[in-house]
Amino acid sequence: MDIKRTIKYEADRVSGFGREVMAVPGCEALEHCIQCGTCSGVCPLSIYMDYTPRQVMELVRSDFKNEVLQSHTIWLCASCYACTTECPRQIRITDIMYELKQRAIKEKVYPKRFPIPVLAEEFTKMVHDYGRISETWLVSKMYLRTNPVAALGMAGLGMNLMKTGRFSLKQDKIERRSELARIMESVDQQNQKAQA
Amino acid sequence: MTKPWTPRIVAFFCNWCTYTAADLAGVSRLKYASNVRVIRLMCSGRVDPQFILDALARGADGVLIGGCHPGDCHYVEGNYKMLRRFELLKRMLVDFGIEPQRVRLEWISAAEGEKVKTVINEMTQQLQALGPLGMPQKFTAWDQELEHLAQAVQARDAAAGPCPTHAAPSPTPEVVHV
Amino acid sequence: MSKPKVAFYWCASCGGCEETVVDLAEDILGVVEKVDIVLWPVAMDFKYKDVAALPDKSIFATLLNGAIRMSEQEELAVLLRRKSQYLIAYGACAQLGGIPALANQFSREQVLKFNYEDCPALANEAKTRPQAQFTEAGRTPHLSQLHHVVRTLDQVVDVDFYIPGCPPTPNLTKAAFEALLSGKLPPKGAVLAPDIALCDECERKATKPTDVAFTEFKRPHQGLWDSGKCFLAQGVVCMGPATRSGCGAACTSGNMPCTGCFGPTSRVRDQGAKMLSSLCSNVAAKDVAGIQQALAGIPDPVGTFYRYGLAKSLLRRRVDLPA
Amino acid sequence: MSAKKEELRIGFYVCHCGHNIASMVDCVAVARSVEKLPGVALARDYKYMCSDPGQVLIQQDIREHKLNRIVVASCSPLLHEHTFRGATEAGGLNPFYFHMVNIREHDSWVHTDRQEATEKAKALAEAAIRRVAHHKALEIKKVPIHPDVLVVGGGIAGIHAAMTLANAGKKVYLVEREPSIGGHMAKFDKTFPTLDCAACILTPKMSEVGSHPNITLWTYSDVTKVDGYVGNYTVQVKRKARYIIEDLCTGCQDCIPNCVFKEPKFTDDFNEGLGKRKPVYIPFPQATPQVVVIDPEVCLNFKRGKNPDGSPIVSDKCKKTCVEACGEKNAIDFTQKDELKEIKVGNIIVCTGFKTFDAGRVPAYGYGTYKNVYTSLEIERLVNASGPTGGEVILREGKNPDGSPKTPKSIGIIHCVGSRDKKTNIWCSRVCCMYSMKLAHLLKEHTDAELYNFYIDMRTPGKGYEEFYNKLLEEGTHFIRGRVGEVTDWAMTPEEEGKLVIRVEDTLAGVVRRIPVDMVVLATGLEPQADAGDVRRLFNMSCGGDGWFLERHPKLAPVNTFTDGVFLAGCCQGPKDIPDTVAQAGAAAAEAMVLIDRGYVEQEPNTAFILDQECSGCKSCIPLCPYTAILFDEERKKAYINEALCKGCGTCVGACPSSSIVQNLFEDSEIFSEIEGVLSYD
Amino acid sequence: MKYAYFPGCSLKGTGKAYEESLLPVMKHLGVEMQELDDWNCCGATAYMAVDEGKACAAAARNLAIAEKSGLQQVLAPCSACYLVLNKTQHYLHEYPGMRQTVARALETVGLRCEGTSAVRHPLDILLNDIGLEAVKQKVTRPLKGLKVAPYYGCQIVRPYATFDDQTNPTTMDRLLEALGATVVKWPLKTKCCGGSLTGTLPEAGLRLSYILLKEAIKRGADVIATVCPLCQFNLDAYHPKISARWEPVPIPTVYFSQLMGLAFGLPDNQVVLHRGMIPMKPLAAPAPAAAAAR
Repeated sequence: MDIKRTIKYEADRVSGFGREVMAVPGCEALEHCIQCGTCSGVCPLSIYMDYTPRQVMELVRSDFKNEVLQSHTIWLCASCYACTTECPRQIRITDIMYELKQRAIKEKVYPKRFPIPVLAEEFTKMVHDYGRISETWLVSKMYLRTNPVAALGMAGLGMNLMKTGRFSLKQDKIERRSELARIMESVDQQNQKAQA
Repeated sequence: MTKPWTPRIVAFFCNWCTYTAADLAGVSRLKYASNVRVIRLMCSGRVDPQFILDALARGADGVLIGGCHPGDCHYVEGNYKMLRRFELLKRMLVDFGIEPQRVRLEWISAAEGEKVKTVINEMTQQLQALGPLGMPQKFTAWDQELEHLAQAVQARDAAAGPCPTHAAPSPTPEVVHV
Repeated sequence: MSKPKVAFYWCASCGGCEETVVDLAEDILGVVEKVDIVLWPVAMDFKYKDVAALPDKSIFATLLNGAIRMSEQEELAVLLRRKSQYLIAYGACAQLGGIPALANQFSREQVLKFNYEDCPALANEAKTRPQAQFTEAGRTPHLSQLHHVVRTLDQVVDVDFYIPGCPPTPNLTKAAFEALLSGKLPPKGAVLAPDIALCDECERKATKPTDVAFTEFKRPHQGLWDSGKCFLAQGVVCMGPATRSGCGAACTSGNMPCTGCFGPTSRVRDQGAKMLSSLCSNVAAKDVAGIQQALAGIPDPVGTFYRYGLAKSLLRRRVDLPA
Repeated sequence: MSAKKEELRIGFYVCHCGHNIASMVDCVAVARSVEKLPGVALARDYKYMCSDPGQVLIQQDIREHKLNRIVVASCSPLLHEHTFRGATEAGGLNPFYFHMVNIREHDSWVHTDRQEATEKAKALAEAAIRRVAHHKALEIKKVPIHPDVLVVGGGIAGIHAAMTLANAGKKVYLVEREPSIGGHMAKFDKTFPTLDCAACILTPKMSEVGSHPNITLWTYSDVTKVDGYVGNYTVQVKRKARYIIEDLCTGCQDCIPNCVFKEPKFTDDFNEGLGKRKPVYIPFPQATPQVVVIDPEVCLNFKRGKNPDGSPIVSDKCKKTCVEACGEKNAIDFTQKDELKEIKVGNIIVCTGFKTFDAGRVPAYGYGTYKNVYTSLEIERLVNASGPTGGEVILREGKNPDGSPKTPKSIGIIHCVGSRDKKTNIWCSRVCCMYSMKLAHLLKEHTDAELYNFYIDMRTPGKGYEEFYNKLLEEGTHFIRGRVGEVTDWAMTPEEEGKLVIRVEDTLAGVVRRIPVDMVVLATGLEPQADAGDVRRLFNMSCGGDGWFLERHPKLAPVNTFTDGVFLAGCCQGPKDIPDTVAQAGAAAAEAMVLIDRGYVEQEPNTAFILDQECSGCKSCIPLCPYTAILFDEERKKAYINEALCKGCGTCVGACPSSSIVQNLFEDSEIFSEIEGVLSYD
Repeated sequence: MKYAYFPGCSLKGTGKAYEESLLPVMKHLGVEMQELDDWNCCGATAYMAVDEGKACAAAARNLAIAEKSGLQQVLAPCSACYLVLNKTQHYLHEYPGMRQTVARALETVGLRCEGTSAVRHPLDILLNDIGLEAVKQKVTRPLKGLKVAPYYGCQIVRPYATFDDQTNPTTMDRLLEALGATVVKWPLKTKCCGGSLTGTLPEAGLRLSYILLKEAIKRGADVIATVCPLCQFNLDAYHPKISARWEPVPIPTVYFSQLMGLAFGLPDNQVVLHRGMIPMKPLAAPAPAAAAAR
């Protein structure tokens, strides 16, 4: 039998992490959490999660940064907002999940070859480069980076899409790409300034 | 070292709702800006527009009036009377060149300690942004044009030498103040 | 034995107050008999230097009318104060600022620009403005200058008594002279008129119901008014309740509402604020929109409530104007 | 000439209030700064001004230092103004030569910068010093108290308050909106934690009320108007037409079986809609008074229309078998009209209770969608032996194979429905944990079903409550800590087919569960009555942000309101259980008796008066007074104030265009000097 | 009536049937839709996971372009676009810091976003601006006998929409009834279809789609009507994979706009039912009276 010590020491906490998250727009109400579990109760994906959404809330509030950022839960959130709608304390749990995803990406602590953050990154990149998303290209890029073998399994889907006229290899673009780029650049600069 | 300027707010709170709400804010240990000085009246209907103008003239940067919510006045309708005065006064103050944000009427019930806090903080911030009204300083500045002349007259009189003395005082009736 | 010396002087005023002295009619003879007039520019030729040459306090009483808005007026006010035992603010302008003080809603520049440049009845293509001084033929006369602020007399010098009105009535003037000459004077600073509001002597008072609730306000030109009925009961702003009596309700007798020239009672610090409070409190509506609609009939609250009293009001002047 | 003004000798005291003030305000600095102000004879700081030594200090100083004005800077005047006025008076001064400065609630407790708080205290103190110079000696007026009391609401709170007063020999009017007194408690089956039968403990009290010589019981009646003030209220009560002459009805109920409607077919509100009644009915067997009611909305004797006066039109189409059955008693009167009664009382106790949360507002729990979802109050009636099913717990939907109604084999009770939720009501309704366990016990007893309680936190703070929880654990009831996400009829597994499925996180186990049950019970929370706003205005009370009536002080005056002579008891002030309700009702009755037995109240002398010489008779003030205290003397053409009617709001003072009205304690000069004072600091 | 039209990337790609059917339907109802000039991707659910500020700025560019166009009502048919644009509006109103960042960023290219435009969903517009009466008048071929399970998905009703209930929406139900269809009551109206998890974590994502398909069939529906291109894609395109993994669940999923086109009697190339992988069963032949009226 493989037994593991599960105790948490104070040193395991990253002091201030909870406050930091709660300071982000949309995440303020977390301090009101009463751990009732409604979020988990309504979450369609909670049955696959390593920590239930409720547990994630408590881990954040208690500064267990590493546990939270490395959890599967944040990546399983499909942004359906059921938890946010039903939370009796009006905590915007979905937005907190977004914030945790951002932090995990920034700190590169998400599981390797895990398709969800890769999709998010590729998505973002495509918006930057072209201003619009072409689903076919996006999905292809994701598979190439995570599991090229699995892409083969998608061939049938592609065929079907082609049959119904929904498959396109054209990369849609906006005209004023430099305009969008400048906007994004400005946000970056402002953020850097704020951090400095 | 001079203190940085912060706004001065004179507040007139009705005894039953807003004053009690401010007490509640205290009991609840809510924290708000210290710029407001509360004067307790029985009802917002007692607030004479003269009080508001007087407060502004004496150096308040803003005046806050707090009363019971419409329909909730302890004295039935005193707050409506204040509301009516306030509506015209606000318009008149604009004609006097005073920003309407400087005078504020708020309905705050006895239970709304939190609202006392938000209103005072918000108003303090707004006034901070507007800057001082500074009526006493303005009065002094306006009256500087008088000093010019007073000085000139003094100088001229000094040059002209003393006035004729009271050689022939004017005959006057004996005065009894009644 | 010589008689008490009396001076009359006018500053920023229309001249109506001077008329009033003449309006004493035959009573003026009685006055003239008892006093020596040492200054009365409207009727007699005295020079300032004659006054300046008088010993201090040698004038028994000076009746000064008009507001103080020019440097010359200020100078004379200071001079007459020195020369007089009693300085009496005579009429609304001297007491309260009067009509001239409505200029306190504008800057000096605005006033000058309008009067010398923009006034439609003006022919001044060169847009010439009066100068403080100019040199011609080797001489440099100094001209009186417009102040930024129009002031009451007591905002410039110490005042002993006030005779209110635009203009003061002959009766009040006569009574004031009698009081002065008899030496039976009220405490310093008193207004020599009854300390009770105009309604007290207005014949229309009886027609005002006890349940007035305003739904709209009208201005005098917006209707034909019942000559026997209280103006307020007809929805016309009448300043009577906030204005001293003593005029014999002259305006309301002439079917015009009171405009407040006698100023407030002694208990009031700001006539306009009090009138506003009284009128608004009695508006019928309870919702903001309804209240605003009713009060829309008072388009110019400053002009309405401070027609005579702006300089004497608590704020004195539009506050964002330059000093 | 006026007499020479007496020299001002002000005594100033600043209270540390332990650390409450002193930790944020430099009290010594405040005293030193006030000391220098003109008229101040002495300025002291002291640890606790409201303590006996603090009060004695004031009294001694008045004598030794010949003080003639007193200012105390401490807590809110609403708390201790009375105390210090008393000390001032005990020192030999008129109590109104005193003024109080609030540097605790308005200063030390709400600020965080000691220097700023101290500056503020100085300014407020200076304002009081300037103000108190203008104070005048005033007299307190004593007003006699009318000894009768009005109790509004005939639930357990109203019943207990009325009985307490009546037993003490006071005359009581008990006004109830429904046809019978009893309130919510009359609907309950058993009461927690002792499980004694609600009816058994309540109905004797109800009939006592009905027959007590000191109680005038008016059911089916509304309070429509309240005038006056403490000790002297005039109250108008509308007695709604019940089409029965109460004095003639013997309660034989012969009319009911003889109604032309053979079967009951109209919604029975007392049974939460689970049963039916006829147009002529008695709400429940033990109803007090034992007088039937006719519902004009459904009785055939009435057309569906209204007379100009609002009363329903009598149609005369029915055979009137009820009248026949009533016979010589002649108690039925279809022409009866609403009747207005006017009574005079000195005190009022408001016990208007609560309403239960509308479970339909939480759609995720399926109330109204799924028939087998019930509210807790429905279950109370369902398990009640005198309820619509005679105490049998049967499901609304679903039949056994033999066609008989089905009994549930598994039941889920969901706590906190409409409580602890920002989207509905944020408060804890306080009784649901306990009554949910009570219902779990009763349902188990009736059905032997598997019981699940879904709770966020178990709240059992009461005598014997935790023990009751323990008993339930012993009974095998499942307690799952988790707020239910949804109730649904969509099945994932064969055993879920045909059941209601509860999806919830078992937060203690850390797993999400789906639990199929036959019956779901929603433990609905307590809410203020729908018309609480109107009732509040009627009695001049305040409501908290949550809508419950506001007590004057949460700790020290829990049954008083901000209006003297109006008291609160029971759930109209906030959710509470029966023991607390009864205790509060007793306290409210005692508070009323304090006033009655003292015989008078003291009135704050803050009334207004008109300066007769100065009044021009402009009449501007007259329409402003809501109490018609301002009258016009036609003879002298001047207004005057009837001091007995004036309540001291000062609205007329603020509006008098010639400042010819003065309000005692709030004179213009006093307020102007206060304004000057608060703006005097740098 | 004229609206700014924000199609979003999906309506130009795999969700083209939505656009192809919605535009003719709206035109048929007299609604003018002007495609937003040079619109960009709203950011969908993915961008928020990477950078909140940039996600807001990108979405705000579209709002700024809409404001510039003078059309204050932005019609966003895709659920994700609708949510993201609305969320951006909320953030800009609620958080001064965010407002400032975005304003400064837009300023660099001469754009301004005052937050004055309203982001609207076609359902909202159909029910509240156009009205069901007007819709009914256009119905020439009532969907009699067609049992439709209305599927709203998660993102249009929560958490920012105000035009319908967040837990139990009914606007599409009422619309479908107006078209003459029979609405199937089911408790999964707003349950998640799996979103992008169908591609990234199929075992979790596809299961959610499977539950929806299975339950719709169980409740007797002929067709599922949806408002979201991603929902439609998951329920339709992943169909073979779902059937292979669990059990065959043969039920077509179409856009509500396709059903509208059908009921309005629009030509096939404006109803585009051929874009779906599972054929819809043919409607009962129109009643003779109705046919005569045509």
